[in-house]
Amino acid sequence: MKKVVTGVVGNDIHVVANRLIDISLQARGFEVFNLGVNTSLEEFIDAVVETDADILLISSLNGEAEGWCRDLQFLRSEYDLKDVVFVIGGNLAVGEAKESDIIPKYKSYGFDLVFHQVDLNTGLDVLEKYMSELK
Amino acid sequence: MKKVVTGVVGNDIHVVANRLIDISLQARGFEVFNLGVNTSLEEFIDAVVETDADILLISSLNGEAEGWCRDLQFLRSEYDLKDVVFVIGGNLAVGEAKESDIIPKYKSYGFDLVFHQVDLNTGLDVLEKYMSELK
Amino acid sequence: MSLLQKERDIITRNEYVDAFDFDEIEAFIKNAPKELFISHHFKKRDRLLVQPRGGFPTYKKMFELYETFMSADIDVLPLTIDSNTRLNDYAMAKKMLTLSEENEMDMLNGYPLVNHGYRTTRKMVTHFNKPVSLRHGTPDARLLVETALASGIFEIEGGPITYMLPYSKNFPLDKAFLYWKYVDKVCAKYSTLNEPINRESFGPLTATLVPPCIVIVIQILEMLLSIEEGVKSFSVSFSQNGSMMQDIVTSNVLKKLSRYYADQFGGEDAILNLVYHQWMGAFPRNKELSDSLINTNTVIAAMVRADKIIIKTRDEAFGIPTMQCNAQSVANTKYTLRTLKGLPLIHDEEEEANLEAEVKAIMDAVLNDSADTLWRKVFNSIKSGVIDVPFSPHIINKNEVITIRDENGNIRIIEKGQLPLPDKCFAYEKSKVNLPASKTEVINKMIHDIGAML
Amino acid sequence: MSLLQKERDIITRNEYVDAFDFDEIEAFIKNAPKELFISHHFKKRDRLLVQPRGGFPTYKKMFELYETFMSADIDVLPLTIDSNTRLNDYAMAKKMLTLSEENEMDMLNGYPLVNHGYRTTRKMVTHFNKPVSLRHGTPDARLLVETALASGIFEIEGGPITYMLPYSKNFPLDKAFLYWKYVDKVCAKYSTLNEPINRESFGPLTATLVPPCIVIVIQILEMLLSIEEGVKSFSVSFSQNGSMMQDIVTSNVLKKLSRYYADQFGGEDAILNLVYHQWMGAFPRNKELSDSLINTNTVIAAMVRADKIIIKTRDEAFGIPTMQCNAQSVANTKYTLRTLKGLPLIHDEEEEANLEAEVKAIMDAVLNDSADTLWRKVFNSIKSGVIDVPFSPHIINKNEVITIRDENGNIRIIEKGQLPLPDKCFAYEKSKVNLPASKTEVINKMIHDIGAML
Ligand code: B12
Ligand code: B12
Repeated sequence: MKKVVTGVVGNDIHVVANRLIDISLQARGFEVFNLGVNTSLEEFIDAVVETDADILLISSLNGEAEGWCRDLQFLRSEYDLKDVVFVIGGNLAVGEAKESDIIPKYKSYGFDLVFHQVDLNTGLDVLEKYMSELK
Repeated sequence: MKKVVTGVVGNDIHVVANRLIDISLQARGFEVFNLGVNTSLEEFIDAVVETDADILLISSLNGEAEGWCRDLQFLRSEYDLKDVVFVIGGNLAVGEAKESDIIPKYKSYGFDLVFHQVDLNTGLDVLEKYMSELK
Repeated sequence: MSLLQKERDIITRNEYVDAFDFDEIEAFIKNAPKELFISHHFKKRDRLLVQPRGGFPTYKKMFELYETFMSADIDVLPLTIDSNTRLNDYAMAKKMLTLSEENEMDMLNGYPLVNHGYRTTRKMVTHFNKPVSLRHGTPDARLLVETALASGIFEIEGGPITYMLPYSKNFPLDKAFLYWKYVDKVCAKYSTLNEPINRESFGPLTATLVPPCIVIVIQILEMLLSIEEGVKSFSVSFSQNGSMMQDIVTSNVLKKLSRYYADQFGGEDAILNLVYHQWMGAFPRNKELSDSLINTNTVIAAMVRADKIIIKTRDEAFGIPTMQCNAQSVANTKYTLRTLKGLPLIHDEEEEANLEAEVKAIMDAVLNDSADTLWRKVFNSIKSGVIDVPFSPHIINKNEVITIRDENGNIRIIEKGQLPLPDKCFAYEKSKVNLPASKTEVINKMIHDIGAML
Repeated sequence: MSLLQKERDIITRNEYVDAFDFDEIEAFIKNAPKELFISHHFKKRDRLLVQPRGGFPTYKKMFELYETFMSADIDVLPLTIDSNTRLNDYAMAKKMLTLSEENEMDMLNGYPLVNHGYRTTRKMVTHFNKPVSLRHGTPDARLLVETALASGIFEIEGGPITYMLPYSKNFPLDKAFLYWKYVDKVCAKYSTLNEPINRESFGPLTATLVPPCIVIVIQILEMLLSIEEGVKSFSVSFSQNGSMMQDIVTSNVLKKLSRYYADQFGGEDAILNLVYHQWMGAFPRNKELSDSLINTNTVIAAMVRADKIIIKTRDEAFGIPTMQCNAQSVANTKYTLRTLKGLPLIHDEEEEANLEAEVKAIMDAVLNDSADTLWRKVFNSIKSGVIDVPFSPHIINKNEVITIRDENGNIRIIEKGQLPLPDKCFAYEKSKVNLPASKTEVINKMIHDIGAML
């Protein structure tokens, strides 16, 4: 059973998607550690280390993710988390933005999969496919 | 007192503007001969000749004026109506159209003043100015 | 050969028309899919049907328009006829159609159905397999309606009053009654073959300060004239008044009294439907505001529990709408109807009682006219001003009734002309408004009220 | 020096803030033009006031936004605060403000008012001379509100419940009550100088299937807490439920009971206003449909006779709206309100009786709690689940109440958790829905119902 740490990053309290993600991941057979809303990047990394998770799945809805995720690359190497899959999804910019601008930016911050304004189930399908291809 | 023949050209039965035009022209001191809606170009010309009018003021609202006014140039010369001022206004094309396309077209048909989607009073102000400059 | 059939043969023989094959047409209607009959859809009454307006001169553009509508999940396709065909000027229609085809530029404000003919048009109608509604404004619609029915268009709008008084200057009114009798007869005849052909009256009239009592009386009379000829499915209609309450009151009274009079006049088995027209007066010259107006009307249509709504577009003030704009309007309307839930049922006892009394008084006057047939009674009533439509361009219309809006947007009668309104009702109407002192003030108020949505 | 003033001195001394000059601020408020006070505009009650949402990080862009709004004839300007300031993270707000200023790119979802300070912000507020409303979502809003009032912002939204349960994960609830007591005290104090400062509660809460009884109870309680501190002008609010009837019923009961409880608790002289929020849940990812939804909400706001409407934009599903889009929304709303006339007054006796009974039962339970002060009673009630907000992210919230929609779009309670609903009321709620058989089906229905407007 794959382990997923999830939650909403930064000073963001949009919880509805977070609840649905929890339900969907469980329904897909993942073991879920849900940190809820308003979670800092450090808290996420701590939880990944502690639970020995396979996936870190971050949500951001209020547009402010960028300010919170710029240090991921650094933390990722510091904690030697090469094998953990890093995923982010939700609404990843203030104002209306294009996927083509958003995806490369967040990939450069160290995310493996980036879903800007992508429906949850579509995103989780991609994630599962990605995980099965890793093996 | 200047005489005006007015009405709505062609198979067009939009009458509301026609009633207002009648009222406004009278209020501005014109003597008005209102032929009402659904009037052919020939009927207009006949009325102009009969009343010895100074102005022929045609309305068209339903978009089909063009099909009815192409022969004005011909009638104008045939009846020798050089001194009559020919005016048309309303909604002068089927579908949305630009003044810059409409005005030259109707001028080429023989109209002196062309008002596409112009408010009645604005148009009548221009007409009065035009009349006073003619003298 | 029956007299009617003889007349039909004459009517359908015309230099602009290919010969009608009546046997083939009858067989076609008999076997036509139920989907084409709006009466079939009305029976289910599971939702408010959405119908736009729309007609382009060429077959090609008309076909494209229908394709665009289909992608917006439309309920009823419109076929709007051009102005020349409406006034039986097939020569002008033909000339302008040719110019439109040659220059890829629209020289007509609708589809010249007679010139296109039923053989061509039927292909389009059956291809899309949706009910099509004929929208015109034709005093003498005999040939047009024959062509429509033969094309598979099974809803026919109009009537001798509603397609005369707003749509013509001097077409003889008595003839209009006889010609529409013909239309009703043919519709009734075809109604026995398959699902009924639906007839619809045009409640908006001139769309310019027409008071509800006049609208309702005319709706009921056209319904009775159709029922008299055997029509079994009929839609009464009205358009936004400018006061939500007046819309609700109009709907309640119209529903109640049309059923009442239908039952009185042998139409117990007729199915009656209610159609709501979005604002039919002058639209704002701002497309965003027009969208707002359109949506407000959708909400009201749902509140008055109409069976069908006929919609406008954001291009209304500018000209015949583009296809995309028209389809967008359909999609917006369907969205609002899908998400709008929990509508209250509303009544206003006082207003409804007053309106009902007005309608009944006018109806009494019409029905008590000394003429021997219903259509002659109606004819006399229009001539004498017992029925009087504000802003009608028609010479026979009395044009004595004057209306303005009260502060809640309700249209109120301040000059009753020859309308046989009970004193109590007229006093009620006048009590609602501050009567302007001078004629000029009345005119200014009227101009202001015509522009209520600008 | 009073205790309050001592606290104020401490609160306003902060590394991100320039020293407060309280004397100068008092003089400014005393002499401020009445135009700036929304309470002054409410008094006239001559129209429904229109207020959008909006906040940009930089002063420059904020100023431009206001300019754009002014051209749309706005009634109330919003000042929406960014997420970091809301959670007192001024360091992050400062960092992101600097980045936004340097890169001409918005890194914050609102205006970081504390970092900008009152001296700067007041220039903008007085320049436009329109009432400004502070929109945030801040459990500890003491410094923020001091800054707002000193800037000339005389309407303060929020409260210890409505700005906690939807807006925070683990901010201590007892502290929130004390901090909002501070806010109310300061507002009450300034209210004696000129027109009253208006306080407004945030009825939408999580905007996710919150039943009206919970909304109303929380509205009344925050009103009472403010009145207790001397606030004289207060707005209760709610957002579109998804059923027009439920909106009307909510409005009727909320108006009636807020007045009732205010009078009971020494607030006879308090002026109460009703605010309606356009749909606060997930918007469709289609701008045309969003326009339709927005307009439908405007119609409903007028029908429920709100005093102010807070509007959305067609960009809602996409991100912080552009200025033009936001101003267009204001213009559309004002158009609809201007042309929409003749609104019926609607009641539903049965629904209103039921809702009133629910609210009174919960209010009784809160007021009968054994604690000595009102805020402690409320605190205990939240902890025990007597007040329970669906989808609250806050750890103290019970999260036991489960709601779904009935077929008319009404939100109904199917699991009451610890809510002290009378049996009759709970039976009524459940009688309206077909209870899904399994937990999975309930979840699927909930997901479907959250997306009611998609
Ligand atoms: C009310 C109305 C009707 C009523 C008319 C009742 C009547 N008998 O008068 C009814 C419902 C019957 C009707 C029927 C039709 N209508 Co109509 N109607 C309208 C509507 C909604 C308002 C017109 C109105 O009364 N405005 C109020 C008056 C006061 O304003 P106005 O007419 O615009 O006139 C102003 C100016 O144009 C100006 N003006 C007019 N003449 C002149 C002359 C001069 C010299 C000057 C300076 C100014 C001037 O002064 C007026 C005041 O400012 C308009 C759309 C709109 N504007 O919102 C469509 C509209 C005019 N109709 C239209 C059409 C096509 C028709 C129909 C053919 C049906 C159809 N296909 O949709 C039939 C016409 C049949 C026929 N034989 O002509 C189209 C015209 C299309 C185009 N130009 O591309 C319009 C624009 C709607 C649309 N977008 O499709 N209509
Ligand atoms: C409800 C709501 C609120 C509620 C939240 C209640 C709560 N505690 O949850 C309230 C009213 C409290 C609120 C507050 C605020 N909100 Co808000 N809110 C919304 C709204 C209307 C709906 C969100 C929602 O619940 N949707 C339903 C869920 C199921 O969908 P979702 O969140 O979109 O998630 C879906 C996808 O994104 C995806 N997804 C999410 N995460 C992930 C992860 C992965 C890996 C994948 C594959 C997919 C995925 O799955 C979900 C299902 O498909 C949205 C606008 C909208 N979408 O219509 C704004 C919105 C998200 N809010 C916004 C903002 C800015 C705020 C505020 C800052 C106030 C403000 N300035 O307007 C505050 C936030 C304060 C804070 N500290 O964060 C902005 C964000 C702006 C931006 N990105 O540019 C939005 C977009 C509105 C707007 N256009 O301005 N909000």
